[in-house]
Amino acid sequence: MTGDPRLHNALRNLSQAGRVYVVLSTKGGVGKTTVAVLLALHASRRLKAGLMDADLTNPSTHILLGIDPSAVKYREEKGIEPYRINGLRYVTMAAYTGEKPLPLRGREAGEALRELLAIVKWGPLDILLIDTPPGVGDEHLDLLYSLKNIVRPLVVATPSVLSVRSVARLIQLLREAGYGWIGLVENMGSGVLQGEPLLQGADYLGYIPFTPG
Amino acid sequence: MTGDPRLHNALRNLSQAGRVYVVLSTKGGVGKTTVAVLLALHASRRLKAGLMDADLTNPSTHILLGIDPSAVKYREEKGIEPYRINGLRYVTMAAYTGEKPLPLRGREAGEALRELLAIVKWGPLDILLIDTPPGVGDEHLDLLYSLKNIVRPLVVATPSVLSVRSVARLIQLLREAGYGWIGLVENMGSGVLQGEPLLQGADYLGYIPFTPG
Amino acid sequence: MVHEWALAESIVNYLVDQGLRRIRVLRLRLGLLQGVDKEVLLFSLREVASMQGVEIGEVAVEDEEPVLKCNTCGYTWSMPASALSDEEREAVHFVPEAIHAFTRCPRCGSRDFTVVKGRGVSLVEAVPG
Amino acid sequence: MVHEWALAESIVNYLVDQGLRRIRVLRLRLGLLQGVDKEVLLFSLREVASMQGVEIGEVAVEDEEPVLKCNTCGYTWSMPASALSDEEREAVHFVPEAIHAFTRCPRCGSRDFTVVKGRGVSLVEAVPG
Ligand SMILES: Nc1ncnc2c1ncn2[C@@H]1O[C@H](COP(=O)(O)OP(=O)(O)O)[C@@H](O)[C@H]1O
Ligand SMILES: Nc1ncnc2c1ncn2[C@@H]1O[C@H](COP(=O)(O)OP(=O)(O)O)[C@@H](O)[C@H]1O
Ligand SMILES: [Mg+2]
Ligand SMILES: [Mg+2]
Ligand SMILES: [Mg+2]
Ligand SMILES: [Mg+2]
Ligand code: NI
Ligand code: NI
Ligand SMILES: [Zn+2]
Ligand SMILES: [Zn+2]
Repeated sequence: MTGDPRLHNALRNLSQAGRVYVVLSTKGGVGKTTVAVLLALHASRRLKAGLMDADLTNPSTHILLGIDPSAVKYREEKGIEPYRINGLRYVTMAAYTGEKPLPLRGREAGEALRELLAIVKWGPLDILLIDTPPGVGDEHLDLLYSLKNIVRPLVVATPSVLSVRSVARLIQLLREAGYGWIGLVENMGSGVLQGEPLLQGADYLGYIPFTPG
Repeated sequence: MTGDPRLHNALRNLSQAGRVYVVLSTKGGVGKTTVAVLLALHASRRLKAGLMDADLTNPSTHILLGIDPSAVKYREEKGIEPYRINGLRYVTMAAYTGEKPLPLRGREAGEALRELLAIVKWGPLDILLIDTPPGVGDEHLDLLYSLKNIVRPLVVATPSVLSVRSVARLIQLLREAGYGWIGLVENMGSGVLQGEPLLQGADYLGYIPFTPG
Repeated sequence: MVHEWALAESIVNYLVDQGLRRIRVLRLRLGLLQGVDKEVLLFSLREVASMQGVEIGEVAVEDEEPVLKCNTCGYTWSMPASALSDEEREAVHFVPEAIHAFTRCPRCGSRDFTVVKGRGVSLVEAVPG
Repeated sequence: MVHEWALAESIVNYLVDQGLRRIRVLRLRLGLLQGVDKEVLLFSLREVASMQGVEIGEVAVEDEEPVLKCNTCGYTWSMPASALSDEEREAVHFVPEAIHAFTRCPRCGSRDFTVVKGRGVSLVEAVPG
């Protein structure tokens, strides 16, 4: 862990959040946000579940949850408490920036995420889903390397050649970083990725069919 | 223009490249790479056309072009000369890093792009397409603000609510930055975005239907 | 207790993880952009430290005025708090980078700028002993 | 002419855009990671300057050994050129950030590191006159 005190607090805060899944894909548009929201909502029916939108410059979980970001308020209690939507604990940068564009250089996106990770008190949770922007930038490097002992990577891929080739590189990176378990969710597909040789380094969890609308 | 000499050379190099289009979308998976490659191939039949893959950490234009990145070599001539695929002049970071993962923090992605923009001699071109990663990071801020007088934004959107809402923010950002012309390409759609009120700030250019395979 | 508590926790937990349990002098820099309440921060620091069994002697806090620099035209300017609405100031209080949604370069209007000084709380030095 | 020409062009074009057409002393730092050929760079600099009507007096070049720092465990190390294959060295010669595809932190294996010193060519100072 490097010299940033916020990462040291992030470790404590996230260790209260049960199983912490970072929803990832080097590719955009494969369904990270959709999978993160679906899993969080599903989990929140039976478990204490949380959802964090770490796609700070282009947050879209609030759109899938159908809520207006200006309605999202956090109570201050030795940090900030997530917003409650029925049972789901929810944190998004959009609560602060609404629908305004937030162009950030990578370093600043990393700073903003570290700040949130340091101050959000998830309180006792069973499971936390963290939605991320596409690619592997500052946010991902902090989560995947500096918080390695606390997060579980959940990779989302579609059956398209572009997505498979680029997710294969991501899985290689995660294996090399020492991740024993790498969850793989096939989205907008029908199970073809289960046998996909390029993705054998991951633990195939199942597929979500293409469901328009 | 700030104090980075490389941006000053980028200005000269890009001014030799005719109309320079930056293919953009805050969303991933909307078809930036597909549109950039299609337009570049189409243009290269009649015009001197170039394609630059500025998605340095997750390059995929070489996959759509069907070429092995290790075959892409640049001749040195007062800088580097783009690789030729029939008539198309082509530059990709994958020529240097192949299929290896290249996790870069935003600052480093910006550094690498500035380095390429400073040394690539596009030579007289009629048109250059620059494919970019999703979002608005260091690469985009350099292209859209520091090289504002030389680039034309080409925004790609799909009819989905997530894409429309997030592209609307991008268009607002571009208008505010003073871009009079903002090209909008509807991909995987059938023309519905032409009348979309949220996207009125852009110049609708047409749509590419969903064509599987 | 307000959120400054978590800012104090970050510092104490960092010290704990570095095995620094007795500090003679703790030097902090307080970037004013974040508008952190200094008294509450120092109070929280004492409380959290004692809860974690960390002894801190003197705490020296250096305020730092915010300086923003435009990456497009090079212009630098200081960010008076008055330039923000209450809601914007609160957002920046929790996540200083929210400033990029509220402010542009006064000279060229670019949103590509960097907070080069005065962002928020930072640990400058922890002198053991 | 090799690609160092374009590195020289960047410096001269920057000076031209700043209206600095007569330079008494030009101070450059040459980060050795990029493995730039100093003689060719200086030769190109003279040629491009004369072509652009820029007069440069003395050129002072300071070499800088590369230092890499791991953002995960804090380890710092210097990057001997021998650690790279020919192909990798060439890639780094053109785009130093390619290093992130070829190297990992020797202590913890992380790919999250920063080239804190010695990346490549940088303009330190241009003393007019
Ligand atoms: N299983 C699915 N069936 C149909 N459309 C889907 C499915 N999953 C995602 N989508 C659509 O695909 C687009 C991209 O999804 P999103 O979750 O935003 O991807 P990402 O977060 O990876 O960019 C959205 O318009 C979403 O509605
Ligand atoms: N018009 C289209 N019809 C069908 N599939 C498309 C179309 N355009 C793009 N795709 C597919 O959608 C996925 C995302 O396209 P891509 O160009 O990689 O988007 P981006 O570069 O914006 O992430 C790819 O699998 C691509 O093959
Ligand atoms: Mg998403
Ligand atoms: Mg990125
Ligand atoms: Mg793409
Ligand atoms: Mg980014
Ligand atoms: Ni507070
Ligand atoms: Ni060279
Ligand atoms: Zn400016
Ligand atoms: Zn390390």
